[in-house]
Amino acid sequence: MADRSSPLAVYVPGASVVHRLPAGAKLLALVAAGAAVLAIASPLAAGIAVATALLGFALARLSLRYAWRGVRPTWIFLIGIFAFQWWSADLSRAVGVVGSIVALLLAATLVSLTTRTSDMIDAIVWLLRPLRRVGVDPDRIALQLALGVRAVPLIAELAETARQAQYARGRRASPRAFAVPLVVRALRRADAMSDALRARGLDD
Amino acid sequence: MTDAPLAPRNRTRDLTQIAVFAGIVAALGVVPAITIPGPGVPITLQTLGVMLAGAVLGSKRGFSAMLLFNVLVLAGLPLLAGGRGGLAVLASPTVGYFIGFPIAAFAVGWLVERFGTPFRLLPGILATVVGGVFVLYVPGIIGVALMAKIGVGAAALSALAFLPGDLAKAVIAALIARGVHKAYPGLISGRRHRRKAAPSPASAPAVDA
Amino acid sequence: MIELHGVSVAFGDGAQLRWVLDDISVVLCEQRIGIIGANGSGKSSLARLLNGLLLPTSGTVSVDGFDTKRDGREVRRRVGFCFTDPDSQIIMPTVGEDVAFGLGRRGLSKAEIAARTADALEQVGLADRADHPAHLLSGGQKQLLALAAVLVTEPSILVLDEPTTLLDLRNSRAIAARIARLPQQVVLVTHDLDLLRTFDRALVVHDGRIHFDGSPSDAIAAYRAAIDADGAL
Amino acid sequence: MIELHGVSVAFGDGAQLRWVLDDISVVLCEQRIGIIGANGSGKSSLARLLNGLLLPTSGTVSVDGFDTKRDGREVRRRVGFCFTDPDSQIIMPTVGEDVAFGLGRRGLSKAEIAARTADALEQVGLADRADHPAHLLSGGQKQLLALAAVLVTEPSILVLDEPTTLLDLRNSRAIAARIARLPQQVVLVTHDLDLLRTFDRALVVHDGRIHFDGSPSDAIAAYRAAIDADGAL
Ligand SMILES: Nc1ncnc2c1ncn2[C@@H]1O[C@H](COP(=O)(O)OP(=O)(O)OP(=O)(O)O)[C@@H](O)[C@H]1O
Ligand SMILES: Nc1ncnc2c1ncn2[C@@H]1O[C@H](COP(=O)(O)OP(=O)(O)OP(=O)(O)O)[C@@H](O)[C@H]1O
Ligand SMILES: O=C(O)CCCC[C@@H]1SC[C@@H]2NC(=O)N[C@@H]21
Ligand SMILES: [Mg+2]
Ligand SMILES: [Mg+2]
Repeated sequence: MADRSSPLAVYVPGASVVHRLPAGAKLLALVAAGAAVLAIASPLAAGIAVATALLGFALARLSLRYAWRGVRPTWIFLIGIFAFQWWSADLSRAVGVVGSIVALLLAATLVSLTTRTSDMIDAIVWLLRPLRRVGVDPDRIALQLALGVRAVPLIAELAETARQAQYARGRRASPRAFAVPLVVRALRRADAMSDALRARGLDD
Repeated sequence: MTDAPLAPRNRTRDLTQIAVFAGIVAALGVVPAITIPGPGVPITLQTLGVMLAGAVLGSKRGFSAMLLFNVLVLAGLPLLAGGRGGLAVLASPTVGYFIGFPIAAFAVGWLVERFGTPFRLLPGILATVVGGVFVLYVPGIIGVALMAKIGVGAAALSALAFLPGDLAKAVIAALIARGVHKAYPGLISGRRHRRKAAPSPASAPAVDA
Repeated sequence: MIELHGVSVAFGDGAQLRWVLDDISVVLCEQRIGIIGANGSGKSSLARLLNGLLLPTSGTVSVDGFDTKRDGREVRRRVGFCFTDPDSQIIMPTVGEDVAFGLGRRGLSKAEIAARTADALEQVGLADRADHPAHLLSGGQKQLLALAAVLVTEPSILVLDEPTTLLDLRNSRAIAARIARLPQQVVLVTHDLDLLRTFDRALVVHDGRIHFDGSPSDAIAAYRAAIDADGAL
Repeated sequence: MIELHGVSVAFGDGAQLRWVLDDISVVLCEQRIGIIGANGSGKSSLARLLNGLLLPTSGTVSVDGFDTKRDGREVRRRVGFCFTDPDSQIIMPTVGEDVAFGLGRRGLSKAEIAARTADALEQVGLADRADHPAHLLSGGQKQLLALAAVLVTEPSILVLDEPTTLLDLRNSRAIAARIARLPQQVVLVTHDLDLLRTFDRALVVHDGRIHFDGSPSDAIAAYRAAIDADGAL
């Protein structure tokens, strides 16, 4: 079975200011932060950025454990970037660059933790509305995004059960015996999901 | 096609197939990535998923699957190798490869469609190599050059480290795609091989017996 | 009211063509209709015909006068469908969002969507789980969620394809009780013959044909007889 | 013989840690053992412990003296496992290839593999489907295929996790009859209480503990009582 504590169980219910901010505003702030981070290189600026992000966690009444969980998967990368920057530039720049990436990771994590996926998707759709004129259907995109979010744990679960089934039959995975049935099963799953969608009247 | 009585073109199923392949590429990100010394671009199994998306779903849906994957990553889901996600990706040295994912899937799918149905191994490998390796490396190398502030030549040199692995992935992707098309015919709408006298035993149109 | 006229369904083509349903004509208007039959007899295919998920190879299927081939959208608005496997029916991450999802694109206000969602969750006993991650529910709860997600769209007919197979005694009782109280017309495919006791009518599907059509107790008897006649596996 | 000593299983970590099985000690040596209990009570987790699919967080599980943690391979050679969802067990594209898959890498001749495969398919009534694409079988047929795929490897113990949920009357009877005739020790998880009638022993799992252990009829009574005590959902 898939690891059910995966970071995909993102939303943490709450009623804080951060939770109540409109999803669109949070997304735009994140985009702005992403652009700002590109410009940051000094340790001081990076420190301020990290502190600001952590303040957001405090406002959202989320413990630092959540913040750490947002950064943890990336630490090996951060070390790589740190070493590379130190080697190619200097220590101060390494601190600045890595610090700014950490700040951005924290901000992105904060937005994910305080925003329902459906609100996030609504916001993306709202942002995409101007594209309606060039033939983009925002509702279809919303559905596509929701399905993508759903597919991630679904495939992880399929892969895990497939692994277990092989294990139970006492054989190790070979690409043909593992990947092919897994992809076929994923496609069957797609069929079942599209049937379910159509049954719920969500087709075109 | 086994689903003759279904509506001939099923737009809802396009959506779910695209989603499922975004999920497959995400699942491949769980396999630990090896970061080689250099500008911080990991060796990852996700390129295998990129090639598969194109080779199994074809150009348009393959492209959409990878675009969806990228949007989910940018929206903050930690789906890249090593559990990375969020807009920070755009500031990392891998950004060129990242942006190249949809383009590469499209290229693989486009070639597979040109080569027609049923899917054959050798043209399939050609498609995954050209689309999934060479087409992917162009934006990838440019990205490394820009982000790590090194010359294109040096960046291209750094990509050489990926070549053996990516060629192996291309062959595996084509093998998997062949198996999938055999078990689940009708995914690629490319033209059928015209010569019906083709001696190939694989030319039977329906499910293998 | 659902009408099938000379409906046949084939899968595959060429040498691999297989007829799965064969010249079925039947009018379904009772409130509670059961469909039973052996594995592979064609029950699910028959059920999927009823809301246009599957289109007949020949013949016509219509719901309240709307043909599933021509007016698919009208048909699906009237006919709600629940599948055996609840996992592929879950789309959104949390329970509440998943139920609300079916109400999108209907021009309803946020408040109305919230109210209807809460109501549907209440009906299946999941009211306190609205913010729970949907894929972490137990199998039984997932099946109840799938039912809520269909009920919220207020279909006038419900088609349920083995909705209790994964459930324990208590959960399958809960679903059975819930089905008994539904105001809608219900077409239920099941292997759990006990579920049909209180039904108005039952069809036995055998080898792609309607082998028996009548009261549930007679249908169950006919089904058992057919199996015994075929001999053990 | 299967022995569990002080076995506990937890999922998740940190704040999300959940104990799913709690300090279970039991020796399973009867020929026919049933496991029943509510959805989410821990039955499948218990079953998965028995062939090392799941390793205990604390405590030990051993099969014929082999520890599932240290001698996983020996354990799996002895214990065959059937999952509820037959789809996840189908590995190869056609029915025959899928059954034959379990016989690979054993140094058997092609002829012998073919013979054993044909025999296993015969036993579950799928002999005429050997060349059929496995994923296009009906749900019930898939479950039969899964059973054949396990039987063909000739394990000395069979653990079956709800192997009849998708089956019709005849097929579940056939599987029940087939199970009754098996020379192997069988541990069967099920919601179908009728299946246990002829069993030697039944365990009721409740909330991660063994709530009852004794004869099937007593176990069924204890299970019903526990559900009624908990009240409706
Ligand atoms: N897409 C498909 N392509 C080819 N054959 C199919 C397809 N779907 C179903 N079939 C075949 O049609 C027959 C009837 O299938 P159906 O699912 O309707 O049976 P069922 O009565 O629901 O069985 P069960 O009780 O096992 O669910 C089966 O033999 C099945 O293999
Ligand atoms: N990989 C996992 N991660 C987290 N929780 C899990 C995992 N696997 C099972 N659980 C939880 O453990 C509990 C017991 O699950 P299990 O599958 O053993 O129940 P079960 O008795 O087989 O239920 P059912 O009758 O529905 O099959 C459930 O609450 C389930 O949600
Ligand atoms: O994770 C990312 O941000 C993108 C990773 C890109 C890695 C590239 S893709 C082509 C080449 N082959 C590999 O195995 N890694 C690199
Ligand atoms: Mg069925
Ligand atoms: Mg279980």
